[in-house]
Amino acid sequence: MQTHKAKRVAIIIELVMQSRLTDALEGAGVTGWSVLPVLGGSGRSGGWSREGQVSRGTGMVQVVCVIRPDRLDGLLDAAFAVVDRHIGIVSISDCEVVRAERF
Amino acid sequence: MQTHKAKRVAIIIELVMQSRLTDALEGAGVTGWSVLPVLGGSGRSGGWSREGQVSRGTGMVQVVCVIRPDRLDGLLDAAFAVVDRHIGIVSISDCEVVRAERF
Amino acid sequence: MQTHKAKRVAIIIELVMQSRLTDALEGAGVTGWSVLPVLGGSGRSGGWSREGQVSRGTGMVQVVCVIRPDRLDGLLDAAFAVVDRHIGIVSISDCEVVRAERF
Amino acid sequence: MDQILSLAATNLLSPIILSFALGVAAALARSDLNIPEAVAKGMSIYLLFAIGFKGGVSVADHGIDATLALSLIAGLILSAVLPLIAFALLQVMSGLSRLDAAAVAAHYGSISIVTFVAGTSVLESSGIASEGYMVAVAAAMEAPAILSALWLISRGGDARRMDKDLIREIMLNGSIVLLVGSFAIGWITGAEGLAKIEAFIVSPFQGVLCLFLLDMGLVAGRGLRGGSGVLKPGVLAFGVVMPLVGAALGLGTGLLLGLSTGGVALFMVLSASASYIAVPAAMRVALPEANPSIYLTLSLGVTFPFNLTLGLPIYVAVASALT
Amino acid sequence: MDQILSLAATNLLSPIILSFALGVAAALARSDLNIPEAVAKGMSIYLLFAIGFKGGVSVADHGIDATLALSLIAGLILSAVLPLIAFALLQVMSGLSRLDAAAVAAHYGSISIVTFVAGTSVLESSGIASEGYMVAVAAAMEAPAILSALWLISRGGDARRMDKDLIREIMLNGSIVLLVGSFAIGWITGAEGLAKIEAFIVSPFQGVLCLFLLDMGLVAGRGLRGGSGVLKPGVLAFGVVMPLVGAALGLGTGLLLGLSTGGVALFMVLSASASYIAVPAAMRVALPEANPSIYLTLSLGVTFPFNLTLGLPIYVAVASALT
Amino acid sequence: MDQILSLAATNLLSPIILSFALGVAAALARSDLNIPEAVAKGMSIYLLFAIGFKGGVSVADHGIDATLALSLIAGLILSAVLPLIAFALLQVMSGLSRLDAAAVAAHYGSISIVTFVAGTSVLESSGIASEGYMVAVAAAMEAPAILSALWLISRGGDARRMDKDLIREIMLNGSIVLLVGSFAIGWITGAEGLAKIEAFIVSPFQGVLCLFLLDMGLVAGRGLRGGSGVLKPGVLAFGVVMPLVGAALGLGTGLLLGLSTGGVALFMVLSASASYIAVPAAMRVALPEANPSIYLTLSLGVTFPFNLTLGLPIYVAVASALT
Ligand SMILES: Nc1ncnc2c1ncn2[C@@H]1O[C@H](COP(=O)(O)O)[C@@H](O)[C@H]1O
Ligand SMILES: Nc1ncnc2c1ncn2[C@@H]1O[C@H](COP(=O)(O)O)[C@@H](O)[C@H]1O
Ligand SMILES: Nc1ncnc2c1ncn2[C@@H]1O[C@H](COP(=O)(O)O)[C@@H](O)[C@H]1O
Ligand code: NA
Ligand code: NA
Ligand code: NA
Repeated sequence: MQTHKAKRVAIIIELVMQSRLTDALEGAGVTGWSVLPVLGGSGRSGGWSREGQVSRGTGMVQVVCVIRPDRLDGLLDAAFAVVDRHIGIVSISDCEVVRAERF
Repeated sequence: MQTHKAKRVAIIIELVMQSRLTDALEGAGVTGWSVLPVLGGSGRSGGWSREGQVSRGTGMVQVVCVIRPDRLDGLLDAAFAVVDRHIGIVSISDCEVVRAERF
Repeated sequence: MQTHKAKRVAIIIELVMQSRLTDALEGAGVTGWSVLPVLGGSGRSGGWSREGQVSRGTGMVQVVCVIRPDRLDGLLDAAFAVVDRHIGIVSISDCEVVRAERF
Repeated sequence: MDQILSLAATNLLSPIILSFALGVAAALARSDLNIPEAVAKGMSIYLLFAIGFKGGVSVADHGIDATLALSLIAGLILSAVLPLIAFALLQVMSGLSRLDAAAVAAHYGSISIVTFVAGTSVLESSGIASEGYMVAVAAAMEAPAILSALWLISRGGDARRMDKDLIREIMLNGSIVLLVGSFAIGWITGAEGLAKIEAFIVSPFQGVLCLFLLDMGLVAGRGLRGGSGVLKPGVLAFGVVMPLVGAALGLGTGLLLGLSTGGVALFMVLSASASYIAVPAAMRVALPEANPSIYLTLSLGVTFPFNLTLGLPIYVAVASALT
Repeated sequence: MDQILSLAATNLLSPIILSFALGVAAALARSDLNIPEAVAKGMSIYLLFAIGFKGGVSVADHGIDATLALSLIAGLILSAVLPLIAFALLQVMSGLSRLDAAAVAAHYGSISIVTFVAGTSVLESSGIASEGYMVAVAAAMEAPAILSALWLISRGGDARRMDKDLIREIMLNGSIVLLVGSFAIGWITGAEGLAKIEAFIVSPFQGVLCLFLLDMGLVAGRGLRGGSGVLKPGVLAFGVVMPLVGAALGLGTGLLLGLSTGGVALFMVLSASASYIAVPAAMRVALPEANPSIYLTLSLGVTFPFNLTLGLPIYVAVASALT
Repeated sequence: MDQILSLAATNLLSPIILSFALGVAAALARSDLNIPEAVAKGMSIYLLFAIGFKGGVSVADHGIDATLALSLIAGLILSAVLPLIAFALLQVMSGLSRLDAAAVAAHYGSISIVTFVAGTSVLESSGIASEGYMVAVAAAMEAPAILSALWLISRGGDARRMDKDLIREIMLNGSIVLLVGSFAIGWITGAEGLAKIEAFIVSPFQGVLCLFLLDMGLVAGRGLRGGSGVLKPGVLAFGVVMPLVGAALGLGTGLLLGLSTGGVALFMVLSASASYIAVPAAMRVALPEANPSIYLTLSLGVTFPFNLTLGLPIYVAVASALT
């Protein structure tokens, strides 16, 4: 099956920032993304967990975008304008997609 | 630690298609997969979100399979027979696994 | 944007083992990880699903760590001490991260 | 007319309708008010269980009506026929493609159980009795419309295999099974069974319905905000005209069957209402190319609120006048 | 015998058993009916809180029985001893490996709180009183069986470290803490406290139990569908014989302690029932190689339905006959 | 003093406080007892809906008090002023950075609706009436404090843009919308509306509050376990002193307005309580550099339990003595 090279960007970010991030992505012309739940984790700012979380609703989510390699820089710039001062992690990996018209 | 090359296929697909997809995977001899929830997203067919979704139950899920590289084509063929006319995205990336007997 | 090479380790493991795994990771000096829910799946030990699961609470989760490449072996050793006798899958892939100070 | 207006006023100012309106308003104002999916699903399970159980108990109490079987058959036929009418109407009124029109048509042949529940609650507050087995009729009307719609498509040359899995999924979808199952349990255990769980399924019912409709309002409002762009005037008009057409057919059927005032009204409600749970799921499997925004926004954003606010009092008043 | 049959009939036709049956049937027919995990967990928290609280209030009302402490100790011993019997029985009746047999045995020493709740509800509808502190006995019987099972394994040469974490997890698992905690709250606040929350924990109780058993039926049915392959006839038989053996021991204990009819019946119910929440979780940590399909299917798919339908009336009738 | 002690004793031994204590104890003992997030959110929606609705009904019953508008304005001002006092106090008592101090201050200007609910429930069991519109005052006091805190920061040279999105999020956050909306529904439908849903929103209220406080206890306990390290003695002391300062201001305001005993007590409760839902979310957006462990642990782990156990009886007793 024919595949096309792509980049997969995974951004773990606070729930309160989700709509700001996806708005920024849309502003940068990114049209495809998915949001996955995150149950808990640990990082420089300490650990947290949805269960037994001090304040419900301040959890984190993972926003995943699969994009054409040439759009990566635009996406990262847009994303960083939003997430810069916030906790979380941005990772990028290579992948291939099958239906190129899909993204 | 000794690792083995593998492929990680991530298929985001509508919930209503999940059992059809995993049945097809099983039919193609794929024995290992996991299903992860997806909270919302956006694509060619517009945006959606589990919260405030017009119809509960028509959300999406992500089916992840880690397989031996030589099984990739069989998996993709089986998956595409199911997802072809449906919305979603299929991405493939390289990975390594530690317990080869596990998959 | 400047990026740094990293490894992304994804460990699917039973919920009951989660805290033991993350304790072991912390013991091995891994400070960043996230836990994602898994809804169901299939493997050598058969299929399972959170819905209609025989016993609630014995589902699985996915623990994801993005780490510096040189820390990979330490992480894998620590993780395997915990997951060795348990069901699940460990996969490793290459990625890049943007804020190196973050992990 | 006076009766309709006064019924409409009472209805519009009831806690359940106001809760729905609150939800719509909150969604349109983009508030983050939001009922967790699991809780919303839990409430719908509660409502289905309660309404089915009470229907069964009422059949146990009043005995089987001679018209029970006839009503079920009439329901099956109505559900199968309504999509054909809806499809014809859509081809006249809207510029929708055959595929989209068929998908929309399927929704209007099937039913909305929450509209049914709201209907019984309007009847109750007006002190009008109805046949307990109307719950079973509701269950019977859930599925046939889907088959009709698929037949419409295949007639257009675009054959769709109804695979075995899909048929099972449609026939045994959760709400049908729960409704029929709890109806059977109510029937078997009767008044004695009801006495045991009355404090759970009767007393708090209206209150749960309020919160449930708050959620429906949120969902409908968000659907309207996102999907309003896809609804051209012709399609929009269909969302108000079709329930009235359906209600007229339901009225005729109810009168023919010789049902009580409440039974006739509920037949109208069922025929007028459009599905937004079972049918959309089936359409995503069988007609994935049909645009969900159209049928969901129409069914949940237009027809559901119309029935809830204006439709119900009209149907009840008309049924009262003609029986 | 007559009494057993009539009790069994009443029991089988109660809304709660029929709800369970509906769930099993829906699952076997592969309906997608499904109660969200969060809602099911919410209901189990409700049931535990209510049953614990009411137990505590009843102790506050009737005062501490001289046999309270003895009953607790008896419960602890029973829970520790039952796995040994179960293990021996399994080695005779089934071809299970030592590991699997020990894991299964742990389940039968521990208890199922829902079976206990259903038991109290059968007692109530038969108008039979019981000691309020039986709730505390239930909590006491949750954990010891796990230790016995691990001891059985280590005796076989396969030493298992009971790490501190696991012991804490077992002793402080959510259901024990909630049961004991709400028991204490009920005891402290007494009838006055009950009056404040009666409309929440007493009146709707039976109804919530129906929905909860519907979910249990769904889960048991799905377990049976998936796991029935692993149960050989000998293992299956064990799932019915062991509860009777357990009940006999519970009967002896209850009579020895001089409990009331209800207390004896509940001791039988506890001994007869098998865990499917706390023990499986502990087994996944301590004996990951044991096959969960075996112990879960057996406990939830065989023993739980058996106790719920036939077991409960038998235990109540026998207890009534002998006290 | 005697009255305070006896009120405190009654309060401390009520099911709701004991449930909270159970939750804290379970969390500190690291039990895995845990209420699903969706269920906890469902309960909080229930509580907000019920308290808002009942407030609206009471306004419909007793008519609009001349002081309604004044109370709302007073609430707005109090909420805007309290953070300034809190900020000053923090700079004297604690070594917190300006940023952290401002974030903490925002929490103490805003309110905790659960503390308010617990307060009404203490009033009820003491048979003290209060103005129904205090619910609306509670809603009015949710947001202004956030603006004050951001102003404090920007005054320090670190300008923060309050983007339009954030203002909308704050003003239309779910709990404000639900509280105000259900208040309006209660007002419109009045006693007649209440009669329809009384069995849902009145009778089981105390029981739901117990389970909700159990969850709050679990969350507070876990917060204390994780976040206790960050609270230096000065900060800790602030968590107990500030509610008393707030209550004093609330007392003055209530007396000035000429409210009833219950109204004055509730004004004290609102001023004394600290937010842990709306404000933290706003702080994460607007002041992401402020440490959430500090403000969450302080608000939920220190001030909330203090108000719940000792604060409420003190405020009620003082209000009773002075009105
Ligand atoms: N290296 C990492 N791997 C996976 N998840 C991470 C990592 N670092 C941070 N996270 C996630 O991001 C959250 C905030 O991280 P931080 O900004 O480092 O406090 C953590 O609680 C984790 O959920
Ligand atoms: N490029 C992408 N990256 C991540 N998720 C995507 C992407 N494209 C589509 N999706 C997901 O798949 C769903 C359907 O996409 P589509 O078929 O493009 O309408 C979207 O709502 C997203 O959840
Ligand atoms: N190859 C795989 N790809 C994705 N998930 C897997 C794979 N193998 C196992 N899993 C997950 O791990 C669980 C246990 O696997 P196993 O240890 O093979 O029984 C499965 O139920 C899946 O959720
Ligand atoms: Na219809
Ligand atoms: Na037992
Ligand atoms: Na305050």
